[in-house]
Amino acid sequence: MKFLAQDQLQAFLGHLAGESRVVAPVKGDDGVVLFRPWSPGTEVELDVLLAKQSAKEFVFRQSETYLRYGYAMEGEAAAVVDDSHEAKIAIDDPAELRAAQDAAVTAHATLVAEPVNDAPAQVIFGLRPCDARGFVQMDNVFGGYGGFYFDPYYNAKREATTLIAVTCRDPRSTCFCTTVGGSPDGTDGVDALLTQVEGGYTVETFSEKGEAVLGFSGLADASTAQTLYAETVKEQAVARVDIAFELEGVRENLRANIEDPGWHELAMRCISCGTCTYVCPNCYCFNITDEMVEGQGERIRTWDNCFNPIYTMETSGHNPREVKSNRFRNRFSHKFWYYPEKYDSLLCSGCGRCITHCPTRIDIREVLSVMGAPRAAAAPAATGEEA
Amino acid sequence: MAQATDTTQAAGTTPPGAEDDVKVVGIVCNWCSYAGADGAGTARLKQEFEMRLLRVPCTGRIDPLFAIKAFEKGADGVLISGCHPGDCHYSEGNYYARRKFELLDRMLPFLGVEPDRFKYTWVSASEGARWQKVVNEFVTKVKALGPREGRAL
Amino acid sequence: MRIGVFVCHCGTNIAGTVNSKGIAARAAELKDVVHTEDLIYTCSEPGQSAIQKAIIEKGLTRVVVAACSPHMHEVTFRRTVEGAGLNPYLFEMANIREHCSWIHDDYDMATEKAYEILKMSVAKVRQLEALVPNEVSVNKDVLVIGGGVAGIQTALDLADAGLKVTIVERETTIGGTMARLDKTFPTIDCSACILTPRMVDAAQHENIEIMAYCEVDKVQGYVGNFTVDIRKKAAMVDWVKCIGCEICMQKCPAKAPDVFNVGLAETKAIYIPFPQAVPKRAAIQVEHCRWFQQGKCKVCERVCPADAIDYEQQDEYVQKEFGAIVMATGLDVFPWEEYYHEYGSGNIPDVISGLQYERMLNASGPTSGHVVRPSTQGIKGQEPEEPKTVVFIQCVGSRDESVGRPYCSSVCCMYTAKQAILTKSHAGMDTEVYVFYIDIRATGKGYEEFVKRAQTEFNVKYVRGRVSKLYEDVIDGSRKVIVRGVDTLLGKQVEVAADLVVLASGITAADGAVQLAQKLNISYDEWGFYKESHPKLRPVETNTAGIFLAGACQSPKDIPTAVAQASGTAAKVLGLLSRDKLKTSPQIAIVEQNRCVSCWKCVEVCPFSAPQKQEQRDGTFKSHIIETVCQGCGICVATCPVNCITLKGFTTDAIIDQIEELLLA
Amino acid sequence: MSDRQAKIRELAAAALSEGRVDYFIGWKQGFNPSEVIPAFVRSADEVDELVWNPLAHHNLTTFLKRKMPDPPNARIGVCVKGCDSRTLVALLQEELVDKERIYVVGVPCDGIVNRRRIEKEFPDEVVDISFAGDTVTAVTRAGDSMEFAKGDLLFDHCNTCRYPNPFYADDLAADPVPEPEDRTPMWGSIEEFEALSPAEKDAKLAEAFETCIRCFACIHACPVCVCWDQCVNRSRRPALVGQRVDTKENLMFQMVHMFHVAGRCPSCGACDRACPVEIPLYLLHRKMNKELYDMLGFEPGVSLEEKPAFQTFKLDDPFGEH
Repeated sequence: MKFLAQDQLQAFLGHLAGESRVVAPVKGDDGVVLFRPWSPGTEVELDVLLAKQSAKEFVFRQSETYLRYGYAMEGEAAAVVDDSHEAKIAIDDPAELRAAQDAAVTAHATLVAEPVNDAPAQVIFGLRPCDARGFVQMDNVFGGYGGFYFDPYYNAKREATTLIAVTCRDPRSTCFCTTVGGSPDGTDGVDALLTQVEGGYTVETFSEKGEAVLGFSGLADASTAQTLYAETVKEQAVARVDIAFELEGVRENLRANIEDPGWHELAMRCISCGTCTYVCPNCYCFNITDEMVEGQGERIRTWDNCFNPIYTMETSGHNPREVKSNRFRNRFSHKFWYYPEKYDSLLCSGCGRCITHCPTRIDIREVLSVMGAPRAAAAPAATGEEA
Repeated sequence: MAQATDTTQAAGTTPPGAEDDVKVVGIVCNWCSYAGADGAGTARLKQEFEMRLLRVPCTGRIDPLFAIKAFEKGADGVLISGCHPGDCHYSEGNYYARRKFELLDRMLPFLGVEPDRFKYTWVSASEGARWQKVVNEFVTKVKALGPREGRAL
Repeated sequence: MRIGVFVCHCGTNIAGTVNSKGIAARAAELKDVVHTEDLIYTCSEPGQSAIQKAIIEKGLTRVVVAACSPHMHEVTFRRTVEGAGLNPYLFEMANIREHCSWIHDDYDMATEKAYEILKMSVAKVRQLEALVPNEVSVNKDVLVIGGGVAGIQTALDLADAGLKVTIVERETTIGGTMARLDKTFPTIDCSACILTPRMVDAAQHENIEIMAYCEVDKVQGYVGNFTVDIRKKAAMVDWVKCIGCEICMQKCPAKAPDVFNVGLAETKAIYIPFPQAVPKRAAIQVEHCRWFQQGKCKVCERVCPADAIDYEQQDEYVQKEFGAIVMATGLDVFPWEEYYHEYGSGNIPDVISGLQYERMLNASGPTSGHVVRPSTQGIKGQEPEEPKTVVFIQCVGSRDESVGRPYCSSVCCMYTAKQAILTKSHAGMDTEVYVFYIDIRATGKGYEEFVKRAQTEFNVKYVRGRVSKLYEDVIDGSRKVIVRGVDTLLGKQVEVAADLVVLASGITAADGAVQLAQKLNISYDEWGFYKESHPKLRPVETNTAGIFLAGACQSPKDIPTAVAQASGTAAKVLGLLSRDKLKTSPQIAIVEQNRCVSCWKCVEVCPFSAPQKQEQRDGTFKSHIIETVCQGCGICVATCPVNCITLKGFTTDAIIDQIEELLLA
Repeated sequence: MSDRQAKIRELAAAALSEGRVDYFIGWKQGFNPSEVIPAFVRSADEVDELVWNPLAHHNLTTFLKRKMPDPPNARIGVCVKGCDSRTLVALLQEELVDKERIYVVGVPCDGIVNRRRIEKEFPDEVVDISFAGDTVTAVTRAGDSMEFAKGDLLFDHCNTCRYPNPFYADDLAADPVPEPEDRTPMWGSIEEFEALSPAEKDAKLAEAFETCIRCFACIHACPVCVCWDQCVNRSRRPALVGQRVDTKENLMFQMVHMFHVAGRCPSCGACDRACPVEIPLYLLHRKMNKELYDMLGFEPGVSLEEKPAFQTFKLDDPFGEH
């Protein structure tokens, strides 16, 4: 175990910045802490436990151009002539006309498409174990798990990314990582873990990427005292995180309660915005759009979310989840039922951001302790056209 | 009129690609201002080069967001012109427009767009000379401000 | 999508400043453009057939013509592409003449701009969709606003052709300005002798209804289907009973200024403007009536044999439906008193306007046709004096920037010549007659000869020059008006001591013309004359379909021109109403109902009440726009927050694409 | 305060037990005891969860707008503060809410506390906020506590509030609080921004909107923003707003919201409070209302009779060339 003195932190980041882009939690003028590209001299904010947004954005971009294309007109188009015209505009036979037309116009649009996939090496510093675990859970979706789809865009960035996490010395009341199998000092997906101790941080590594950071000369070997201190910090942290609900049986219960009117009750104060999914470290739904002007275009992948009223809108105009409570139900069922069934892993790392950022403080723990538990025989759901 | 002839001196003298090369969008109603611009053309009233006109039936058709969109996409100036109040071909369109564009006119500076980059005015079909004056004065002001590279809006 | 681009040279109008050939060639690189061509005169027969040829042979599905203003030739080219089997609304025009070649000198810059304008049009044409016009049924009745000679002529032509016509006249009688004239040039035949029979014809015509002493209050609807509210002004006389016997007028003790005689004489509070009035009905000028002002009198009520007086009468409103409206609101005389202080501002009694002199010359006028000096009128025991020296001053309120009237009133030269001649015949050949003029405009048939006669046969002295000052002075005991001016031909000051000075006061738009135009949504120029749709090609139409122009309401005209135009207008109206159904523009708004959120903003803002709340199968209500009522202004489109209303031909996407195309780096 | 809370519970209980409403919307304590969140009560015996205190910032009229009621034809009881009532009035003006189906309890208000101002004072999490007179005491999880003067914590629109009593209510939860004699609006904190140069303003906006995540919280939390699933911000036809998430498009996205609520938005600040990345949306809407007032002397949502500013006009509107 290594030790990084507090006064070496900037130098350490500077070292990392030598090889790659460094992303770290930084407090803006408005006092909002967000993961932002770090530049030397920038203060890193590690006291505020969770940055407003997860670090997801730096691997699974909110808006990513992954294809540029252009149309060019080729062939004989222009018939630039002078003013003399004898008009003979009588071609009766359609076939003959068609032929005449094709003969006359060889002009055609040719499409040139070029994929875009920039994946510079980057270090995400100062994220929390739950954030790191979020990536691991999301990896299943894009990483070809069980022979499913392998996404070159996500993976290129994922592979080029080193995650240096910091132990949650002081978890919040909204933290519930331990409930979903994580921990304030969790190492899932973590390449290197810093733990705050007297005068600095202990540094542990868990992967080659992690070891790479040990190249920094300012690192000392951690003293026994420091090591022990770190252990205590971790134990205390784990102790401070409450078990929010009984995970056992949640999947089955969700299935059983699918038509339960309780979903309507819980969804009442939901305003169906996308905040919870966008701050979530592993909500991964996306949308694809073309943006084109005068034959030049980009194909863009942007985050989408299951609370978007037209999330499941079909071209026919039919929307199977037009009702707000259905969309509401989807998010939790997906994280704790559908997803686990397909990938044998939860889609929640217990960071609690969805709770603290929800405009009406909808609480995933409440939802799961109610709908994830056995319910009295499901009464017919209050049918409503609300969406 | 006097002013019009003054500003005419400068009209169309900027070489293309000069650093004060600006893009100005004009959205005008079909019945008054577009016809007024036609009148100016017929009378060969020389005008600043940068104005590009978009024809709509009525200023009432113009969503303030068109102007904002234009700025967002890099326009350096936006001019809206229609029939004088009371003369709207559809009787009321320019009254609604007047409110919308007055608000826009007051909001744009708050959004970081210099006041001289936006103007809404009235030019009738018979006011070719006025059209020339409006265009030349407006474009000249926008040129003085220069292009708005790197602006969010 | 196969777009064809055609770039016009318009001779040198465009090609002189813009490289038409060049931008036609460049246009080939634009997406979907499969054919480009430059043409010397695109609107010419060869030009149009070139377009049709290309459409057919190259299977074009969209056409852009870069040429003049769409106001000039959009209709032309729509027909052209339709002729080749393409929907006329899959066509777009790029205005590179009025908006480019004519307003720039720099060849390269103008060419660059023209290409950008063209690109914007191509961007728009990509967004266009095939549109099919609607048909609406047509009301065949016609409203003529104004009962002057032009209105009467139009009305009679239309009525003779079998259409029902309503003439709305704001005075108590039709006849207009012409009814006040004595003789007409160049024939010197009696104005009344020509006009009054026509007035009677109109009154007696089975297809004509004359609504005198009425005003148009409100106009709604659209071509073929106008709804007009008409205000019948209270005459305080029941016109059904009134027989026009004039007894009330003779007995009425209250004097009132005689508007018909331009204040040269006085009439009574209850009056009939002139003996040949049509309809011949009396009306009370409330502001001069003793009963209304002092609450006693009622003489007219007592003497009226028909018991027609009704002091309680109120304005009435009637609503009528028309298919077309003809504006024939005529003219007013320029109020020279307000502007020409150097001419005494109307305080010199012996300085009068042309129209006043016209009344003076008229046998049924205030002086029974005797030419007199107003300053000598109404003096006890003294006959009014006949002027020995009469001076006419031209262009008073015409061709005079200093009073904001740069235009020529077009009739003054001629009526002055006429009045000069009549002066000799009324006051004797020995009368000295001078005419101060700038130029003589005698362009009509027999006009020049007429002026020559005045100069030679009648020895009227024409002095070329402006009169700088008029003032009264006493010369050897007799009161004169000193006319001081300059003879620009001799280049010296001239002064004439005149007994009477007649100002050829110019023509201005009728009082209230602008307010009326605003009720009908037609455009007018800065002097209040109504604007024709096109100065050469559509001289009697306005920009508002179904509303036409006749006579001096459009611009100053003499009688022959006004009457000729009135008949032309009648022909246009007949052309319009010869159809039972009218095609209306398909460029209107339509609601995509599955996106409508029922916020009803469109219903709130539409000036024509085209959007309606329409019940859906599920019992909810969504906005629905009535096609034939929608005028295509797009106010609702700009107001609809979800943008679920589309204005065909001017879609939001089309506008945005044009903006983006233009701003494309 | 507690008397208002008691009265709210009493009125809610009555409405529910008499079957006048299907459910009643008020405020209740959140999972974190220092937070107050919207409460939906369906029976009289649940009314005790309803609370009233200066943390009740949510504008509950949002839950009346299109697509929110569940079931859609539900008869709803709702609590409104003075500012909330203005958005309700705006909704009623346009018949976007059925007057017949709502029961409104007005809560005279003496200012709402901006919790974010407290949180900014601690790195640690605030778990309790208590009120004693004008003193506000905040306690963190670690047990640190700090006292504030309530006046320092109020929302900007509370500091400048001219209408503390509801405009529209069927019943009041307390006697009206004293209202200022002078109803001339005050515009609070926008002058500072107004003073910046165009470039500076643009830079500030860029900085703020760079962080926007287009989550639609501002739009969905807005009581007068009713398009919901059809919002043109989601639309690709017309494509008024690009789907690319970048500063420019994010700003455009917000412009759509702003201009679509222009003349109907009384700047209640719901959008600002809902924004997870704390973009100062309130600033924009406040400025818009200032200009509307200067233009037309118009204040949204203060009279049921008046029309929203942009759905009407006057021939002699006192601006523009003539």
